Amino acid sequence: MNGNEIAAKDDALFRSIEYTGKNFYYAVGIFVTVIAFAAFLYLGQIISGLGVTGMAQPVSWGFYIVNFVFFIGISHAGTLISAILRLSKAEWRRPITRMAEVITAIVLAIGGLHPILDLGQPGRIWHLATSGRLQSPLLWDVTSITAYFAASTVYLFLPLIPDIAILRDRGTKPRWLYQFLSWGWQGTPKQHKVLNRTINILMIGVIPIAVSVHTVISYIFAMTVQPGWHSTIFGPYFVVGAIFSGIAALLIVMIVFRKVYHLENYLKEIHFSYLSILLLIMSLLWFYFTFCEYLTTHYGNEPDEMRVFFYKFSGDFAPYFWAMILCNFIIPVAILSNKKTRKIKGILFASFTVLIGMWLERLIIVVPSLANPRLGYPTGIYIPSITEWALFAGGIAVFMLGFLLFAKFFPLISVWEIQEGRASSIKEVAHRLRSYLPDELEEDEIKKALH
Amino acid sequence: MSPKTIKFLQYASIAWIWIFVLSVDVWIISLLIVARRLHDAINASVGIGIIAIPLFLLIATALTYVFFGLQKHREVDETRGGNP
Amino acid sequence: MELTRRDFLKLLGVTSAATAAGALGASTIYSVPDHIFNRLVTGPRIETWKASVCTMCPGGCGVKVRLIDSIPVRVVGNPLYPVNKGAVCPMAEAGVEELFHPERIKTPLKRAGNRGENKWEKISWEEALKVLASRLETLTAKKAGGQFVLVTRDDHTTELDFVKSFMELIGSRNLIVENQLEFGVLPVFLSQGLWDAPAFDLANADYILNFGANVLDDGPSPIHYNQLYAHHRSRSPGHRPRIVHVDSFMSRTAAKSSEWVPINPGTMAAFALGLAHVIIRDGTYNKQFIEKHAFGFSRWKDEDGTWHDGFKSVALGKYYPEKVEEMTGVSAQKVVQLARDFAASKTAIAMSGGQAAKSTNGVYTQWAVYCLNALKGNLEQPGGVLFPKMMVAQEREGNDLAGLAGGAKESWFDNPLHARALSDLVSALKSKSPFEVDTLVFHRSNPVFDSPYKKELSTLLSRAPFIVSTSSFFNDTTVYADLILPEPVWMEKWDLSRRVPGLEFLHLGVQQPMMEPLYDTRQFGDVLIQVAESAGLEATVPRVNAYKDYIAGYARDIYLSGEGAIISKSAEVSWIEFLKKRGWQPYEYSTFEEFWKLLLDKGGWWDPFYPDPDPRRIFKTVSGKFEFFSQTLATAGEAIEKNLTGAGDERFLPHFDEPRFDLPDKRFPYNFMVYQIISNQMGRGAHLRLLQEMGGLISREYWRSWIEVNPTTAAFLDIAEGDAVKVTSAHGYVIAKAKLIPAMKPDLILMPFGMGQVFSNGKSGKPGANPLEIFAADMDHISKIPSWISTKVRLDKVDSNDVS
Amino acid sequence: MPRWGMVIDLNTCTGCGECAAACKIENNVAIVGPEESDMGRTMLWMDMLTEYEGEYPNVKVRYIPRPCLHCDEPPCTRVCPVRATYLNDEGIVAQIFPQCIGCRYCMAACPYTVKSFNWYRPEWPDTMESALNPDVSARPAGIVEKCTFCIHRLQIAKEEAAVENRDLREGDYIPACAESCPTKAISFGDLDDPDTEVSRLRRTARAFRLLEELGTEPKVYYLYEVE
Repeated sequence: MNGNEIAAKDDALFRSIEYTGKNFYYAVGIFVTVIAFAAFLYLGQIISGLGVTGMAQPVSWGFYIVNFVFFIGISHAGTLISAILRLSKAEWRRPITRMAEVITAIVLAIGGLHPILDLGQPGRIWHLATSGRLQSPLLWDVTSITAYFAASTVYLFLPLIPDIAILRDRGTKPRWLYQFLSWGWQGTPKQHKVLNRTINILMIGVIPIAVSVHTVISYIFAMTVQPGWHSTIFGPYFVVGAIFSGIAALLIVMIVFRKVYHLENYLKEIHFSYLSILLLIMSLLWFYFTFCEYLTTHYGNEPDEMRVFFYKFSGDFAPYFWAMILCNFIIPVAILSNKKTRKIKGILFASFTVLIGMWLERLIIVVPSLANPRLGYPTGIYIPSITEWALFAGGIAVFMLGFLLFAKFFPLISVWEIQEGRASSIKEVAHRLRSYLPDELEEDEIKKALH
Repeated sequence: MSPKTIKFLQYASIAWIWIFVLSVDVWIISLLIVARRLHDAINASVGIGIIAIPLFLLIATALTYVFFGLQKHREVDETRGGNP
Repeated sequence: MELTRRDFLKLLGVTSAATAAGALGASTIYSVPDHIFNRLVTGPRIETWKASVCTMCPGGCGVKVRLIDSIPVRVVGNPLYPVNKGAVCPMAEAGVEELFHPERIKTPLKRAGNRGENKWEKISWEEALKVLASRLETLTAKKAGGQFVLVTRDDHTTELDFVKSFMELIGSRNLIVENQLEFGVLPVFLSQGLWDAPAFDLANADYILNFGANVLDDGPSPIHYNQLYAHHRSRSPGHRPRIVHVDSFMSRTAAKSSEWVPINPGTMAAFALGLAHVIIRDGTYNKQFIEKHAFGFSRWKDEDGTWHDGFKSVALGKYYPEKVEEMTGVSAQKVVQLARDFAASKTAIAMSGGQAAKSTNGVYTQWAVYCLNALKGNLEQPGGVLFPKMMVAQEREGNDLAGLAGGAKESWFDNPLHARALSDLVSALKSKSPFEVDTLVFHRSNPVFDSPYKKELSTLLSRAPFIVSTSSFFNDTTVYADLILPEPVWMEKWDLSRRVPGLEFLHLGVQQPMMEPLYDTRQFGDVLIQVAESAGLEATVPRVNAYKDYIAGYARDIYLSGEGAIISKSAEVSWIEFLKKRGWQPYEYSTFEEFWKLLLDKGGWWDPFYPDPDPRRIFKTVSGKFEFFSQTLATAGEAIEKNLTGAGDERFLPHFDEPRFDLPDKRFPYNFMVYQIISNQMGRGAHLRLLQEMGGLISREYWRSWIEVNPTTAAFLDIAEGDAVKVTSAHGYVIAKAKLIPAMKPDLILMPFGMGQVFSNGKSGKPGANPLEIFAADMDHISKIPSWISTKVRLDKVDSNDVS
Repeated sequence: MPRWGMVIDLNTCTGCGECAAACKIENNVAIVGPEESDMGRTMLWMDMLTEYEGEYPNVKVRYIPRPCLHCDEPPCTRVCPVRATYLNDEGIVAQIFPQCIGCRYCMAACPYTVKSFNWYRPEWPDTMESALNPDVSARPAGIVEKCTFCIHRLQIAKEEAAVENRDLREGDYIPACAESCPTKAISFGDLDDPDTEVSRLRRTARAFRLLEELGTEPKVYYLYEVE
């Protein structure tokens, strides 16, 4: 089979690669400007010190750590979801997995670099290499994020190989890139077997890594004895929150690029509906964890814990706290549990509120505990500076730019998996269904029903 | 770019991945030594080492396996799949 | 959470970049002349130590300074020095910072613009002195030396003696020593005819009643008192003296006392007399002392046969406990209890200070408190009131070592009732009475900042003929000066610290320069000598060419007297006594030169021996006794008498006069008081960054003023911790952050003093607010000590943008 | 090996703040300006905790000087990723300034909030750096610092003892705060030697430690105030 023939049907998926519109350059221009501005302010921070931020004593961690946790959380969108969907053989995964994996790889790189922004002496980062200490949760993070980054990049790359080969075969430029990256893929059955086998292994391997990443990030906080942080449910709580925000980010990206690249044929309402139900479930789960976390604190009534508790519930952070509850629970549940509102627009709105809510949640975890130290010190204040805002915007811009560039070079929807779906999924599903059911049904009957 | 160069680059990238993975592992091992020297909580360090070291090796192995698997199972005719 | 506009801007990051390197924050800390810098860089880094005395506050602490290549790097306490026994307070720690302060005035300056414009022109010392000398010459030529007016503070150094001599020489009695009547001088004068501050033997007392003297934070010598209080508290309860602190707010001193008795402002006299009432009624006073040494306790008949009231009848008359409760807000039960505790203790002391002195009824209040000591009969008793000897040199008549004094037999400066006060300067500038002002010199004095007359003074000074300031830094008063003759800072000066009031032993500390003056500055003593010379006053044969020679002469007197000893490691009194009895000294010295060298090396001399009790020494009254009924006051003359409160004989007896408050008005319902902080006493540390920070150590309001409010009052006014509040009096307002402090009377608003002052030539801002801005300028008309408690205020919540 | 510790007698401490001032000067701790102070960036290795108990008129004020508590189980050293802070053999939680990367994890982990961070480069002009206490290095921007029990004084004391060929004696090594305390409220010495003043004092019934329930085992003891 010729690559061109194979892909002819899915031309829409290659449009973004083979055609570059003005808007692309505008978008790149905007993102680069934002990034340059952030880089400029970061340079200022390096030169004059972390004083340019709003951090102080006792609130010695601010936006950088908040965003670190937030971005890493979003990165769970991807590989984890795609792995779970693949593992559960959910057929509707086919147009989704690629985007999810891309989000992971890009956001993880951004998130992983955030602690460096936070360093007072970034030039001494090599001390981690020469004399790092594995007993520090920060090193656990470094290790697990590196592992997750490596694994998810590989996990993005491997299913990309057949698509790269298609691009190579279509003669898309730059040819050398696709030749180089396609690794000699020719789509032979044996090659398929090799690739699928490896993907399956990685798929299983990447799930525990992903879980571990956000668990150890929560450990940064949970391993201290500080009120509001020292909690055993922090690990799963963070993981749930991460998946939650990850799905929301995935949904937003899907909706945006569906619109931009006219992928309505591939990303149908049903995909959004399924994913948004997953989001709804995560919302409920998130609320359950939040409830557990705060109820135990409140019932325990330990004075230092209560100071943090009331700081969130009725103190300075109450607006953020209740906004978080609104954004993470009330709005998504209200929108997503109703079939009428569970449409693209509603889902987009809910996803945005979830992203905001989850960011607030990270803020609410990091700052109030620091702001209310033990021993009756006065409550700390934290007002982020322009540098911190700019670097936050810069982080988002890097993500957007990264995604845009990826879309410029690679298909955002796994072409070969779509084709594979077309070719074999009905048969496969029919086969699977037959094995679920108590009665011996004819495969043809099922096929008919499926159509 | 000639197929030869590309081939070379592909091998080089595989080599680079191994260098990366091995250096991460060497790093972790060196940190284990540091931990021992500093009397740090050795169990935490060993725990991380036990998981992380094979993990990175696994990732590199998977990539290598795919690469060589694809090379091996190519159809003989180079022109058919490649350059139209 | 409430976001103010400023917060919002900050949120947007608009202001943060600008504030990051704000005006004061990023200013240079040290300014080091090149030659010093070169020495620092190339020097062999040899460490030496030099002894000196810190005069940041009048406390007179002996210090040792660590020098690297003869450049000071650190100040620590002199362990041999008896006043502070090796410790210093944060103010001394900031000495190096002051020395190298970039905003020091480096040369004499002449006013260039209009007054208040703060424009200056450098001039040479010769020119500057010529200006001053020619004015002086004109004045002395027309016998109007009195128009040369000098305002200063007593830092308990011999410089004041020298200045007095100078003033006598030029024939001016208009020397205003701002703090000379503090530390309980007047009651002693009224009852004993002695101008001396009482020294309380707190170390040996069993029961201490402290009326408002915040001795741990405020003068006369905070470190000494911190050590005394701590010494008591180091003993187990039951074996330590009971210290009862009476004040309207819980100062640090009150916090470290056994008990704090909150009292209505300005009513301490009533409280003291209430105690006297109970003690007299119980008959538990020292009858022996009263019989033998007291005058005017009971009714008495004068030479004309007229009967006069005594203390007893006054106290018994209207100061019964229930009445006292009404006046003071202290329960009658407490009055009785404290009176009985006081009377029952083996040794007990009643001392006063703070608001007891600085109120409109200050003299009678201090006096009423002081009389409790007489009821106890503890004068010259261990654990009682002591009157250490005078310095030998002070005792010598005319003090002709100064030469300048010209042997004036009768000093103008020996009657505290006739001492000039700042209020006299105000009225002199206003109405040329009681004296005219031609040349006005401010030395160690900054009344535009630290007196309640600051507003009046600032208008009056802009009209005064000629003003000289000797400040080492720009301040609120230099703004009005015509001439600034900058003094070196204490680390570059020669001086002798002597006899800090309140201490029970004699001591002398040498302040010696740590290094040659960094800048073109001259000591005031030297300036006076040079001015006198060029004004042609050498007719009186000044025997000293420099102030240093004067203090050497002073020390020589001490040496010649053979008394006391150079401070030494084994400074135990008993050890020195042991040596003395055998005619030895802890150190060998056979000539004055050796003595002087040793004195410089060790840093001080002291004489711990208290003379044998002698009523003739301490009762210099007409009756030769302790006068409850002050005949000194009764014969003081019309000018004094017209200021006395009370009716008939009551005027000459301690009594309670209702305190005057500014505008007893519903609009201003709260009393307003200020207090001192040890690291910024009288605001004399405000120009130093270390002390700006230390000032907030307890309140956590660094570089800021704050306003203390009782939580009950705050709740009533809906004020929360950290809110910006505005204190308004009839005279203005100040704004600062509120701090809710339960340790104060609910109807009181409290502010720390010392902030909100100018200390640079307009280049940097002035952190904090000066509570004196809103003070009612009232005073006790007898002592002319300004009242610091007469202001009534209201409190409002305001927008936080205005906080200074 | 001695185990250095401190006992602060709250009875005799009058809250004068000299310990804090002496500490700042001794250790060249930067003094930030008013704007920075307003942001909460004041650097105090020795801080003062002030507590008001009760309501008017029955109020008690407590002044509690707070150095680094030099825990035997320090939560800060455990989390440091680069061993810029560690518990040394003599029980001092030391800071290695050139090692610190400025992640501030130790600040977040310290339950006593004793650590300060150099948000900007301390403003000591180059010219005056040599006139600062030459025994303590000035810190650059971006690193964490805190009370070191004046460890430089230990070095000096040891050197002096070595020159004189003898062991360290009690009183040879005293931090600046203890040395300068006007009321001698701060005692310092070897907690493992039963004969030292600190050992004697910490065995008294009045001794307590801050947040003892956290199991951090601080080596700074306090003596309750008694009336």
